[in-house]
Amino acid sequence: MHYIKCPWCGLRPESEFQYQGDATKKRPDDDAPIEAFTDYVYFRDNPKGRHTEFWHHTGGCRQYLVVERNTKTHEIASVRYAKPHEAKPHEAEPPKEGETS
Amino acid sequence: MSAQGSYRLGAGGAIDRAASVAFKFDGKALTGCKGDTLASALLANNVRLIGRSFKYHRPRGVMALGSMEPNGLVEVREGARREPNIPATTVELFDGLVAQSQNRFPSLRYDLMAVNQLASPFLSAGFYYKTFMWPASFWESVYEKAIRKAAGLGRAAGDPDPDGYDHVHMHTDVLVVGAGPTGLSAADAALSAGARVLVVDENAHVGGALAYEREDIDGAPASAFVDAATQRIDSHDNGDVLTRTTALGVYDHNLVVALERVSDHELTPGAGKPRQRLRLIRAKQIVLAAGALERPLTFANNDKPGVMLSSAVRGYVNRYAVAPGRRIAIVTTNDDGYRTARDLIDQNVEVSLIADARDHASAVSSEIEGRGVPVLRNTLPQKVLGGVETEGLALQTKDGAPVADHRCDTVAVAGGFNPCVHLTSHLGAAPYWREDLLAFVPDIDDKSLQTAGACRGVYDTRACLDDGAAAGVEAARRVGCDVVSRSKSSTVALDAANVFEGPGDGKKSFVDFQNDVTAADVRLSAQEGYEAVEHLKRYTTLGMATDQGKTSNINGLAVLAAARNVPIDVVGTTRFRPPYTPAAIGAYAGHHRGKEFQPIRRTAFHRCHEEESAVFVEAGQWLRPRFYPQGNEDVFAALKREAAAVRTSVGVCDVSTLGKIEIFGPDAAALLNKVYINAWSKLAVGKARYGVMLRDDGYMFDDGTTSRLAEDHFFLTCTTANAARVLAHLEHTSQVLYPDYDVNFVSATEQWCGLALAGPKSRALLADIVDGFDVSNENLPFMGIAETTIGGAPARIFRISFSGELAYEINVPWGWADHLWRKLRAAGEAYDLTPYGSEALAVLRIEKGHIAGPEIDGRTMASDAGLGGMMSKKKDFIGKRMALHRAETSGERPSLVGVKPVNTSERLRGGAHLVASREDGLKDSLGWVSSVTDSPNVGSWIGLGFLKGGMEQNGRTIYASYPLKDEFVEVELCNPCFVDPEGERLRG
Amino acid sequence: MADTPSHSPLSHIKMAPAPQKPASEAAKELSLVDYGRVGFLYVMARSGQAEALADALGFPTAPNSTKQTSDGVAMTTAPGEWALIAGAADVDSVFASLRERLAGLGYVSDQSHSRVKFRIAGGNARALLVKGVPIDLHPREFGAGHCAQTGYGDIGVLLHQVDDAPTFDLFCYSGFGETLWNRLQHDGLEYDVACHGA
Amino acid sequence: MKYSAWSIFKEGLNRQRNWPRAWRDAKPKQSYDAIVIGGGGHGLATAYYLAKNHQLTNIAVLERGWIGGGNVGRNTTIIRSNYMFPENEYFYEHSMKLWETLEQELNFNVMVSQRGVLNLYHSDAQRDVFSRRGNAMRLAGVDAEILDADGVRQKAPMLDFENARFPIEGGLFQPRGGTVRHDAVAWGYARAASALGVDIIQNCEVTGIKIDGGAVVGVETTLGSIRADKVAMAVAGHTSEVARMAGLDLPIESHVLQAFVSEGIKPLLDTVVTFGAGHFYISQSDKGGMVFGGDLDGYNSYAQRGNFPMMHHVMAGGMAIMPTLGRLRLLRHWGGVMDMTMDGAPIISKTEIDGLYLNGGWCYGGFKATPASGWCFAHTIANDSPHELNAAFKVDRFKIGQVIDERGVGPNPWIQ
Ligand SMILES: Cc1cc2nc3c(=O)[nH]c(=O)nc-3n(C[C@H](O)[C@H](O)[C@H](O)COP(=O)(O)OP(=O)(O)OC[C@H]3O[C@@H](n4cnc5c(N)ncnc54)[C@H](O)[C@@H]3O)c2cc1C
Ligand SMILES: NC(=O)c1ccc[n+]([C@@H]2O[C@H](COP(=O)([O-])OP(=O)(O)OC[C@H]3O[C@@H](n4cnc5c(N)ncnc54)[C@H](O)[C@@H]3O)[C@@H](O)[C@H]2O)c1
Ligand SMILES: Cc1cc2nc3c(=O)[nH]c(=O)nc-3n(C[C@H](O)[C@H](O)[C@H](O)COP(=O)(O)O)c2cc1C
Ligand SMILES: [Zn+2]
Repeated sequence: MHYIKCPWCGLRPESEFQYQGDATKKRPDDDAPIEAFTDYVYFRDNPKGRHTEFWHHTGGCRQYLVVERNTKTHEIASVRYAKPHEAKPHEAEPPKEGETS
Repeated sequence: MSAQGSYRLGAGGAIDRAASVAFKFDGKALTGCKGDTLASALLANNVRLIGRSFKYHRPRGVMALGSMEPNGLVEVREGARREPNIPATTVELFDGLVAQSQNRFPSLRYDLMAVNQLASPFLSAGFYYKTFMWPASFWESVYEKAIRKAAGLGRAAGDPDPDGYDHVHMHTDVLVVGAGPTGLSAADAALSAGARVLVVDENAHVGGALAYEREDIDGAPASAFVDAATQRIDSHDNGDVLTRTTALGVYDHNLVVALERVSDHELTPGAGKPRQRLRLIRAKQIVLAAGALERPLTFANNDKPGVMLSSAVRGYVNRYAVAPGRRIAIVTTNDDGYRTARDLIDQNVEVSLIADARDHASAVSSEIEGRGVPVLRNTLPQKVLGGVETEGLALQTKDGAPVADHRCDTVAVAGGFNPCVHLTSHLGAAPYWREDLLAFVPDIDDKSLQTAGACRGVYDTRACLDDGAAAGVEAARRVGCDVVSRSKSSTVALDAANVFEGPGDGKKSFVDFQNDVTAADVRLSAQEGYEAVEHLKRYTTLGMATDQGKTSNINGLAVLAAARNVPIDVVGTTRFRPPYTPAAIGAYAGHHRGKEFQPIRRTAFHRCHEEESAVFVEAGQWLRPRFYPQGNEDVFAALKREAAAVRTSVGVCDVSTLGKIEIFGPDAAALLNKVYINAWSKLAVGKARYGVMLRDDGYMFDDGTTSRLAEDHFFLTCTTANAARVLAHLEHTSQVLYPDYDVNFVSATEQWCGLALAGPKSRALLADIVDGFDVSNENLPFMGIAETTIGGAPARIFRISFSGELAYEINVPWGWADHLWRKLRAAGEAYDLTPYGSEALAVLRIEKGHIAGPEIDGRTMASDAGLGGMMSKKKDFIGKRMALHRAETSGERPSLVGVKPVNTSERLRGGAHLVASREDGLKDSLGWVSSVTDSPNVGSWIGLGFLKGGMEQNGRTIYASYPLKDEFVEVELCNPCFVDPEGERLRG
Repeated sequence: MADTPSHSPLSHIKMAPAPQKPASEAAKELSLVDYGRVGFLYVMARSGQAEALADALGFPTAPNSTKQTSDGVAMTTAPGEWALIAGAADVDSVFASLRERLAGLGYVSDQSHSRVKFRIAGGNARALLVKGVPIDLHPREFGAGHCAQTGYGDIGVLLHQVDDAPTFDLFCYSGFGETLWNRLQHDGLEYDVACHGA
Repeated sequence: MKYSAWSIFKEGLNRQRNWPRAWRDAKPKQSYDAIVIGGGGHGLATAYYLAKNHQLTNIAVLERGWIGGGNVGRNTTIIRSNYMFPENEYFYEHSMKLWETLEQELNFNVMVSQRGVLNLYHSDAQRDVFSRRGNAMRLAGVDAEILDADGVRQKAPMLDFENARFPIEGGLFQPRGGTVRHDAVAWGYARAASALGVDIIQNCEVTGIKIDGGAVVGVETTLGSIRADKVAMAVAGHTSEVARMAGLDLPIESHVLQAFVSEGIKPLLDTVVTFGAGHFYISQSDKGGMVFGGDLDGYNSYAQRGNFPMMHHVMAGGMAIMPTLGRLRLLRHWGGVMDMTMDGAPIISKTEIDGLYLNGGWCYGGFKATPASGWCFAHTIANDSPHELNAAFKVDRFKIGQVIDERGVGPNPWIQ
């Protein structure tokens, strides 16, 4: 089970989150060519390895988080808010050896 | 001779002889004692034949101790609690236990299906892939039926499981799996270093292998160490030892799922207790101290009742004071056979012979030989002799010289050890072969998982203690405790012969006992090219039984390696998967079953509806009134009466389940502009507007009415089904797409409960209940809103209509629901106020041509639903470009139409296809009918649907084809709005 | 027919209020109490105003923390968002006053009716809670004054540890109130949970 | 050697000495007319039909591990042709027809068991949606029946008709649907293809696709480089990774889907049951194990294992609809990597590179497609143009607004 260290709520199980897919795609401006929209909507890098993706903490603080996760090992390299917040994040202790997130 | 079994020894054991336990096996009443397993009690009673094998129906008995048992499977308990395929070695004996043998007909001793053995030359691995192909239709009707009936061992209970299960979330610094010497030592060390520690062990007892041995630690019996360590850990605030708890699987990020068998050692669970409890353990560090399992040897008839593992024979004698036989021969490749011999002799059980595959003596072998046991070196077992049970043993020297047959009733087999690497492999790591240990050992160098003790090939108890302590200290250090690392024990080469199989063709030499896979099957598999180890497994089913190859895998690999003529490490292992031992599906489901499958959500008016005898229906997790039967009305009568009341007087309907979201902030209107296809900036305070949302790909997502309560405060409503998704969508838009927007949301679905008051008399009724508010058309026009009070209750009143009638939606805070309902019912008497449910609501909205779930099914574009005109050209909104693009490229799309049968007595059905003629096939289908109702207002069935060409075809007749019921109805295409198309009623 | 809102989704179940007991005794047993509706105000800061708002209202800023203020207990629930628990009787006046004080800083929404409060207390309170709550409740990690927006089983709850008895308050959506209550009652059976009205 | 009752009898007496290898153990040649990447069901079927229907025999299947080790070897074995959109329905029905004669075609018993597939519905609205699908099937000449609750009870009496959270109202039943012995499909196609001259090369991973002047010229592999005029990809969950070697950008995400099997028991369930409202489906294998599954775990993944939340959900779904499962024990569970397209429909297509063909995007339903997929892909490769059955499954449909989104959830494969 993935445990994601929400910058607000702390370490929480996957079941509290709703996955929201690839976070590298940016919604094009209204006047961009249609190819930009089809690319945004349908096409995915889908890497085997590090993937930057959204997890929505629906069962907690309801923040969209940007998570860097390895799609092969499921290891999580980093977690941050999608929308930057000025408020203090969760006491960020240095991750101890063996802690995955 | 003991009353608790004729094979019970006079002394010793960890059983409570004073406490007799009565149980039944195959209908026969027997007695064991407290502390027995079903297996030990059966052996004590000289019941050695306890089941029949899978394919050949060969007689089988107990072979092992604990959860590794491949052979001794029985059905336990009765009725709805019956469980198939349970190893008798894992069943703790309790008073009233009922067990039965399985897979036999008519009886265990005389099983007719044993004729399969005669056919065995033709039932070799994979035989079914090569036959049963002719004639084609015979597979399901004849062959498969027979195969299915023959397959499977036990029977499932026919009835729902009556017992409960629950789940518990646990967190710990260090989880230790296995409470043997290694595990206890690891836990002890980690705990003293300051870590939070949890130990789990699958057995009812602690001590692991030591519980079956007569061994000393530091000059005292091992049990003294075990008890003291357990006591130390368990009594510590930060320590816990859980027995009867199996670590089933290791999942990502150090989640270990463990199963505690809370009540399985009792007849029924105690009050308030679950039968089993799943423990979801999130451990920062895991120490696997799971021990090693002894493996058998492969030789003919090695599956007969009476053939047992050497360590098991010893364990039955030591722990249960049961002699597995009267005259026991031992075949061994290492010193373990001699340890067994020693404990047997000490208990005065005859050891008739030891056949050792090694050519040399060892300290313990000399000791045993010195005590008068005949030892044959360089000797391999060839065949077990006997009928149903073991009567003797045929042997050969390693170079093939014959040895005289030996008479015995039991054969103890010691083939070496397989470290319990299973859990290390759940996340994908493969073990590697150690020639010095003749074993696969874990190759895991994980920052959060360590193995220790016998589980990594350290077999000496003293070394296990040290190894455990080192692992415990290391785990504590990794979670931040201030400790000094200790060094791990080194493994010592096993003095063992490199032998896995005895001489012979292997046709009756079983590798996988439970699945009846022989050495010959393995060789055939290799011969036919199924030589990758995973092919071997799938072609022969090796290792696929309930024991998942705990006894069979390595021996199978050895035969395969020999057949392929490669070293065993080239062959490799198959992958272990969770669970470590089979675990009840009910336990995984936990509390979630039956009605509790998903939580039930009730509206504020739930009790009011109950008082009105509503029939409820599920709407997602919500319960909503479906209709309110009067007398013995059925659903059709009730919905017609309810719908008619709305059209003629006034009805009331609970609409609380609609999603409601308060939106605050200066950018609230800008946000709505992004998510809705229509424009919001100019909506006046105090007004409501209908809006449609699209997905990114341009299809319709949701619709609803949103009101402006203040310049920077909106109140959005959305469909019941999409409520959660819409909130997430708004959050996505504001946090991800447009993080600069200054907006806030709060879900208000349960703050406000809502009733729709609909019908020509709704205004009059409303006027009667509001606290002096002017509800005239001028003051509260269509799409107007009012914030007022009703009998003191704060109320928001929205002049909106789903039914097409003059209608209002009244929202009051949840706690005022009863109050509002009663007030309406009292005042409503004068107007014949009728509560209506979701069925009547559907009638009304279909009559009005309002789209709902069946129309907005994720494949509909706004333009398909006749809402294309709402799309603002002036602004950007989500889905805009894709919708416009698709409209250009995807040709003629079906769009919304109304349909009614030409012959008004005919019935329409949702899901019918619209076709031009009876001959038309799927490719010619022009559209479909999405919603239908028997309209009281129109006087016939009517429907909404989607049709290529849409409303341009108004007036044309085509056919609604429903071949599932052989129905073919001529229908006229018409305006989807069947009632008041000009909208005079709702605006009046 | 009283002109006051009903107190709880469980109003139809008649439950006696908890008997008064010496604290030492109460601490030993496990109790589950339905408080029904309490004052529950949801406060949200405008962009960039979270700290100013917290300063102005004396709200806590650290995640998962709570603070007693003159308006009630404020709990942080999300960046720039708080739940403020006030007495049910005061909620209207607190709401009105907050609206004024929040001008330019943020918004407040009265959510008192959307939630119900259940209280779990006594020696086995944690043993009961871990049957549904996935987070670590060990006193090293979660103590008196902590709060967390999480779930009990599938039902979202705002969890607040009130004291070291330990006493925990759970706030859940009203629609799930009855379901959560039944579930807690069921899960507490093995600890002889005593269930009461407030 | 031809497989038959006679050969079994003969070899039984002959101590099984003469059974030959099921497929030749081939080593790669320097060059082939066509190379199929991926020794799964689709790759092997493609090779077989290339040889059988199009007489292309100088071809090889390159498999990075052992054949059948991918999704064909780990799926829940359900076959059906119960689709609603014509693009899907005709294609899957073609597959069903091929299944019905596959044993004779391959001389290998793949145990096609047409025991019926039953989709439960729980409301009138759901019945209408299922009816639309059932009627589509019937209009396409395919078997389908709509059952009420009593009809369902007859097929599966052990379902919960009393206490279910979502009471059973009825079901859509396809009698010809059923199950197939999954591993045997890979082996059967491999054996038949090998007999026609196809090289089946295991432990040979493709690491690069060589392109010259906009046309494919061969592949790089762990066993060296191999020339080929045509290269066809059929690598399922690894489609994005392999296509990337040719610079192709795809509308695909890889997700993990779990499957579960219980201990073997005597016959309990005679049909395939899907409980969509609970995201659960189940059948019983010929060996006696209850084989069941649910939804995707719901995050991008290339790991062949799942996690606990979905596992829990699946078990709960099982208990909600079949409470007699409670005391049955889970024996094993595993995962597979699914190539999820953004509209849920597959791709069998030419690509923008000459001589490079793409078969993928099978989502969680590609096993039942195996024969038709191989058949159509072979046609597309041999003729450099699609068959009418797969014409709609072109890769560029996403760029031109012609998605085939039968599920209607949009480009979010993780939404259930
Ligand atoms: C749990 C589960 C349940 C399912 N249930 C069903 C079901 O009931 N019904 C149904 O119809 N479908 C089902 N499916 C889907 C179905 O299994 C797949 O869609 C289908 O098997 C995919 O086609 P394939 O057999 O060719 O794939 P695979 O068997 O995965 O074949 C692809 C092969 O390509 C190989 N490969 C990858 N990269 C390379 C490389 N670089 N070089 C060489 N070789 C490579 C892989 O090793 C693999 O062997 C299920 C899938 C799963 C995982
Ligand atoms: N003489 C030999 O050559 C030899 C070989 C092997 C072991 N041994 C002896 O065995 C002992 C080994 O000690 P140890 O502590 O390493 O192992 P152990 O076998 O004593 O203890 C391991 C324990 O873990 C339990 N277990 C295994 N998997 C589990 C799971 N998934 N969940 C819960 N419990 C699980 C087992 O049932 C067992 O109780 C020593 O006393 C050693 O001398 C000796
Ligand atoms: C239909 C089907 C039935 C299965 N039955 C069994 C079984 O009876 N015993 C078993 O151990 N595994 C069974 N498996 C699972 C396989 O052992 C294996 O886990 C699966 O094919 C995935 O491979 P992997 O675990 O090696 O990755 C079955 C798999 C499928 C697809
Ligand atoms: Zn959070």
